[in-house]
Amino acid sequence: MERTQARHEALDLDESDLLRMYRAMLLARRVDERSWILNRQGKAAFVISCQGQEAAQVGAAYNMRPGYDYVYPYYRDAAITLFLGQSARDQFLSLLGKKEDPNSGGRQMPGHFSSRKLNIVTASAPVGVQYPQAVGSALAFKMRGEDGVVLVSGGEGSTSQGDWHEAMNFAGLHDLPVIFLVQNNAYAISIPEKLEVAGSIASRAAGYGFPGHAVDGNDVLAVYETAKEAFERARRGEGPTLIEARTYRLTAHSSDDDDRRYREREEIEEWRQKDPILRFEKYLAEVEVLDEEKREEIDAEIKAEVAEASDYAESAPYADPEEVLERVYAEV
Amino acid sequence: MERTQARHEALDLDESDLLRMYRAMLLARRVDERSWILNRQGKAAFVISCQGQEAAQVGAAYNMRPGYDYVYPYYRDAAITLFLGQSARDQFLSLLGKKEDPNSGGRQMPGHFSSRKLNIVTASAPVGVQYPQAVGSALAFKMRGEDGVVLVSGGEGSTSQGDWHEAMNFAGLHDLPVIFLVQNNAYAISIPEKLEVAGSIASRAAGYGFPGHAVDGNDVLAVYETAKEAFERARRGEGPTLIEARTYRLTAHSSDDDDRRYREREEIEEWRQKDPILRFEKYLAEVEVLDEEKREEIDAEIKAEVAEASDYAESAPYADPEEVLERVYAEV
Amino acid sequence: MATKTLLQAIHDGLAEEMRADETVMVMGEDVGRAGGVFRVTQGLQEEFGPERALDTPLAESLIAGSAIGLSVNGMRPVAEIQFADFIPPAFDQIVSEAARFYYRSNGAWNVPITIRAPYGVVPGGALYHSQSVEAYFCNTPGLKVVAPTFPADAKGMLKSAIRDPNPVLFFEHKRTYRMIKEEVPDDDYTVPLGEARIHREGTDITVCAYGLVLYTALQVAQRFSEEHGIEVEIVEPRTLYPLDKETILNSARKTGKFLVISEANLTGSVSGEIAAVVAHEAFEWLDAPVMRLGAPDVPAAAFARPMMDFFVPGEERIEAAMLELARY
Amino acid sequence: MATKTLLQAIHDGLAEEMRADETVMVMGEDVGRAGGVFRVTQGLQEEFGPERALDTPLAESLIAGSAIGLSVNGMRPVAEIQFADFIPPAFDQIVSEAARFYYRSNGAWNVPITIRAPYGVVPGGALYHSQSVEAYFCNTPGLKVVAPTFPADAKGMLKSAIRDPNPVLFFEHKRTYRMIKEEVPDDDYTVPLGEARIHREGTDITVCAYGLVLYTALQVAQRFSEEHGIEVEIVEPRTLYPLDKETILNSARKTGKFLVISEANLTGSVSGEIAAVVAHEAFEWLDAPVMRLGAPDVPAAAFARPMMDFFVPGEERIEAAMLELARY
Ligand SMILES: Cc1ncc(C[n+]2csc(CCOP(=O)(O)OP(=O)(O)O)c2C)c(N)n1
Ligand SMILES: Cc1ncc(C[n+]2csc(CCOP(=O)(O)OP(=O)(O)O)c2C)c(N)n1
Ligand SMILES: [Mg+2]
Ligand SMILES: [Mg+2]
Repeated sequence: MERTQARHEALDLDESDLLRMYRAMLLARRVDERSWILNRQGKAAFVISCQGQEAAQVGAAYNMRPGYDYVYPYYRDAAITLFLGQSARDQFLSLLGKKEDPNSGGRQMPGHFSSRKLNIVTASAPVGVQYPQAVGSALAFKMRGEDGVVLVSGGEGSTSQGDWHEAMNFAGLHDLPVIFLVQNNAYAISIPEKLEVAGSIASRAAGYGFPGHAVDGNDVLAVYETAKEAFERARRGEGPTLIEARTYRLTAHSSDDDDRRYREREEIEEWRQKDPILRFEKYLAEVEVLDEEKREEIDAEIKAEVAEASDYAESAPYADPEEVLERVYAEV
Repeated sequence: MERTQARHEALDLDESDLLRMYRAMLLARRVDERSWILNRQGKAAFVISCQGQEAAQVGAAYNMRPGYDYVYPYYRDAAITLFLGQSARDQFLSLLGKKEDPNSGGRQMPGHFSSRKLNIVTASAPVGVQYPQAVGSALAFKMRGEDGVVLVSGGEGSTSQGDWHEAMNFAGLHDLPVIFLVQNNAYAISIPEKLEVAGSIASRAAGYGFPGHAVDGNDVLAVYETAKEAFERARRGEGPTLIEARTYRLTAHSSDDDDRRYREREEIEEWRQKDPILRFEKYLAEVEVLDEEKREEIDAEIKAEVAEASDYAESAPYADPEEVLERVYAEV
Repeated sequence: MATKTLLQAIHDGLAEEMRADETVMVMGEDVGRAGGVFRVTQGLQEEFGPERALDTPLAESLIAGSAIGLSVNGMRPVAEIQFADFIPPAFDQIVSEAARFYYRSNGAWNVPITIRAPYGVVPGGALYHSQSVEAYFCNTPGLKVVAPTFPADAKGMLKSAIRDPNPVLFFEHKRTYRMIKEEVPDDDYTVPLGEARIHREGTDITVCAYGLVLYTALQVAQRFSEEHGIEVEIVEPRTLYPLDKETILNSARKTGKFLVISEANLTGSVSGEIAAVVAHEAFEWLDAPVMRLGAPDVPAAAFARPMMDFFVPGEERIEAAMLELARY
Repeated sequence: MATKTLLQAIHDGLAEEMRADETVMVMGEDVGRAGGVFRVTQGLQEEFGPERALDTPLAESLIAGSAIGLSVNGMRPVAEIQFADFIPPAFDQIVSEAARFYYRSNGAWNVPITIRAPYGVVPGGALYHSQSVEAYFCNTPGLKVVAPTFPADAKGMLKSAIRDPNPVLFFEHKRTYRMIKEEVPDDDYTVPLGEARIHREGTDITVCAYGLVLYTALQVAQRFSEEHGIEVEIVEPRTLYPLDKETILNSARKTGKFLVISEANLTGSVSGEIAAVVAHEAFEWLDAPVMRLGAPDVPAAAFARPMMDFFVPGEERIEAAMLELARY
């Protein structure tokens, strides 16, 4: 009897792809966990987590050509930026606001990613502003006849902003090569989905004349599959796609938030069972890509990398305070 | 054999209803035509027309209880405000910016309607701002347990603004008693629908979880029927409705616009054949509510009213220039 | 009377107005169930229900715009913008709409809303949780812009704002929420909008300031009296637009030396207007140039603490400016 | 050289830059097929096609935001806001985003966009087609705000703006589009941003102004010389943010009497900042208080012509202010 084709094989992914995905997800998780420790130790003023959303992020980003396609990430997208080529060191340098922070030289909060080399466009805090910018970058690709794609990401809360709609409309009008990745993690700080999203996000794409997909955001292969189709469609010049990755925020909104004020512990526990990393590990074990030994080996490697990176960042210097005055205007 | 029920009978409209509708439409048209004459005579600095959209406006407004329900009109909604109780005089006083202008005392451009008594909320020029305001007023009705309904109106161009989306979402979230009347007249100044609206407007309502209807905006009974359902739904506390009334702007955007730059004369001619007033007259003749004699009688009455109103406004005084300084703040 | 923080005083002002008038409501992101990210609205949803303490979607234009619509249909909403840095999406609804309903309708429609916004640099806040955005709104007739610093004023002025028939922007310096405490009267009192306050009489120089820098300036002034015998008069505008010119000018004319401090980027800040008014209308009394102190002209405070501290006009810089003026 | 209106000069500047650099494009409402509501972009779509002369939906935040995104992916967009009055929906994208990309990314990402906006009172324009909104943007480091008055300057500064690596807001007084004409060089020249211009040397008073009121002030100044023997020095900032303080201060120090005029509502306008700078840095040279003239503090110009005329600082008011200062 023929062996049934595994899900990843149907997607043209081989073992090394799976392990790259897994490593990116786990690295993001471990960096995040370490960040909370630094926060509890009083060393990191602020943490904002990707925990629970690693599958949605890696599944989508895996389709990108780093440094060619553009990405407009939001503050939880550490797994995207790590996958594209930022390092654990970069994350901690940013977390601690050190001079070498590649995102901003210590100017911005952690999670406000930027890399000119990787085409990670500088992100900010105002929720939703990235969408009109992203469609602009997509239009530039189209005007030049290039097959570049723009991935723009946000939480479900960000879809409440007018900017989201204006960008969706523009993308639909000009069949722009842009993918809207909405990571629906069920809350915008304390506001539950039912108080922020009327109808459903995925279903809105139809009103703009392009496809919208709701996908299990905790299943990295499912997200990869949907995103793959979207990237291919965009590269073929057929236009935008909206992906609503349904997932869950496993931590409080940030280190400044106390989520006991607005959600039940049981709900979190339920979702912990659906942790995208555990789930992917299970799949990897099933398809015999990962056994416990190998898993531990990878984890140990990553933990060492994280520890080194964290130490490095801790002992790295701050920028000179007077640097505040520099780089307000680009030189003519 | 039984006589087939006429369309208006099926809608519970009697002859006097039909004539009220007709009068409102015709009055709006005649006021508008006279406005252009005043403009050509150099007496009116600015005209913005409702021509072509009278059916959409009267069909919707006919469901309102003036002074109880709220309306947020846009600048072409003269037929709505005339139907609700503004007079031809009011329109010309506003057109000429006279002191007695009930909308603004000569402060605003014509078409920026306002009446506290009629619950016509003061309108402005920035396109789209009315939508969030309208849903706020609808929420107030809901909070007090009243069955008031808010009608908010705009062109299809206004749906490109973020404010439209934010309001649609909020209306859907709280099942607010609000009706979004989008008068799709095919252009936003020079921009044709295909460069402003991706997908379709009516179909977007589904994404917010409430009904959206595309209706022939030149058929007053069709609009009335759709709006009736929407008003009843709102009064029953079941929530919002989006109505896209598909129609056509028969004049240039305004007296400042030269539409030969961007649309063909033939297109306008085609739509002149579908003039909502001619069409309604035909229906009224068919159902024997209006013969030519009666039509002429009504038109003569209206023309006399318009002439009187226009003369009155012409000889009415301007506000004292120093009034500019008054009523910046309401008194504590 | 009890000692209260700025945060408590604002909370109490809201709660009392909601109890007294059932048309008063609060609305904004996370203000309901969670009680606000700073906990200003804590307990209000329990007491007044989910509509009168309304959790809104993440949409500032909607928040301001729907508050307008609520207000013209009988309600008195107090909308919260979670951080002043996030007020720009609501800019159109505030400056083009709320501020103009009354004027453009020739007095028919007024907009009794209050919009609260926490502003100012706070550790860890960085570029987008630190700004002093008040100048954006101080060129807009029809709007009132207030920024009280002390708890008792804040509570009294919040009540005035809520009862005012006009739109009022109410700025609260978030770093002082728990830092500044004072006795706050228990009874139902109001503090009028539009009136500056003299915190300290003095004869040598006038310092005009609000928010955290006012708090700092008051401490410096105390020391100046003891250490240098310099008597500093301190004026707090409290309302930034329209200004209480008279109180400000009286002080300027009395001391002849005027310094205005704010935490905003200096150029284009509200202190430009204040300085211009003083320079014009107290010219004959001035013994020194009107001086200004503010943050440097860079986008906003940085995240890393040393850079943040460099950005904020702190005790040293305030002291230096005051000395320079006194010795002019 | 040929005589050109302000409108033609701006049109030519755009067309020339688009010819010279294929990354330059124009975008906005009605700028393509129709050539702009004022016809500034007429003919550009015929010459450069529907993408490089792009008709956008009615969405100002999208216009500014997508211009940002175009600019970081290789383009140099010139976005038009149809009337300056409609810039508020784009406020967030301009002040929070465009102005800060460079700073917040520590110099990695810059935003070379130009945003053109016709401003100023025009007959029939009323509350929402008349505003002078420049002060909203002059507290925002990272942004450049320019408002040239004369055709040759406008063309040269527009080219500088397009070539500038930073976001530039470019204000054009719409009532002067066809009113102000002058010789405009044909060759490819630029006029630098950030430099004020002395239009007229004088010894008695300085008048600082831009836009229509500058045009009026120049005429009054000419008459003053003939009728009263008063020599007025006239300075045009041209760039409103950051200011060319040096040129302004040199003039203030030379004449000792300074008047700044703008068409905006006086309180909170850019003239506050200019007056504050002069009052501070030219204090020792001043023989009179720094004076300001602007529109009254009411929302904006009214529709009815008599009210509109009352609102605008016209010849009479300008003349009176100049005389008052000269005779001080
Ligand atoms: C314009 C704006 N308003 C408010 C905030 C404060 N804020 C930061 S994150 C957030 C919730 C975002 O929710 P969502 O988009 O679902 O993303 P999530 O944090 O859940 O991943 C809010 C309200 C902000 N950053 N920007
Ligand atoms: C925010 C804003 N941007 C631009 C304008 C200029 N403008 C006035 S009407 C209009 C077109 C509106 O089109 P639509 O909404 O379809 O209404 P229509 O005039 O076709 O009835 C434009 C661009 C404006 N008034 N407000
Ligand atoms: Mg979320
Ligand atoms: Mg239209």
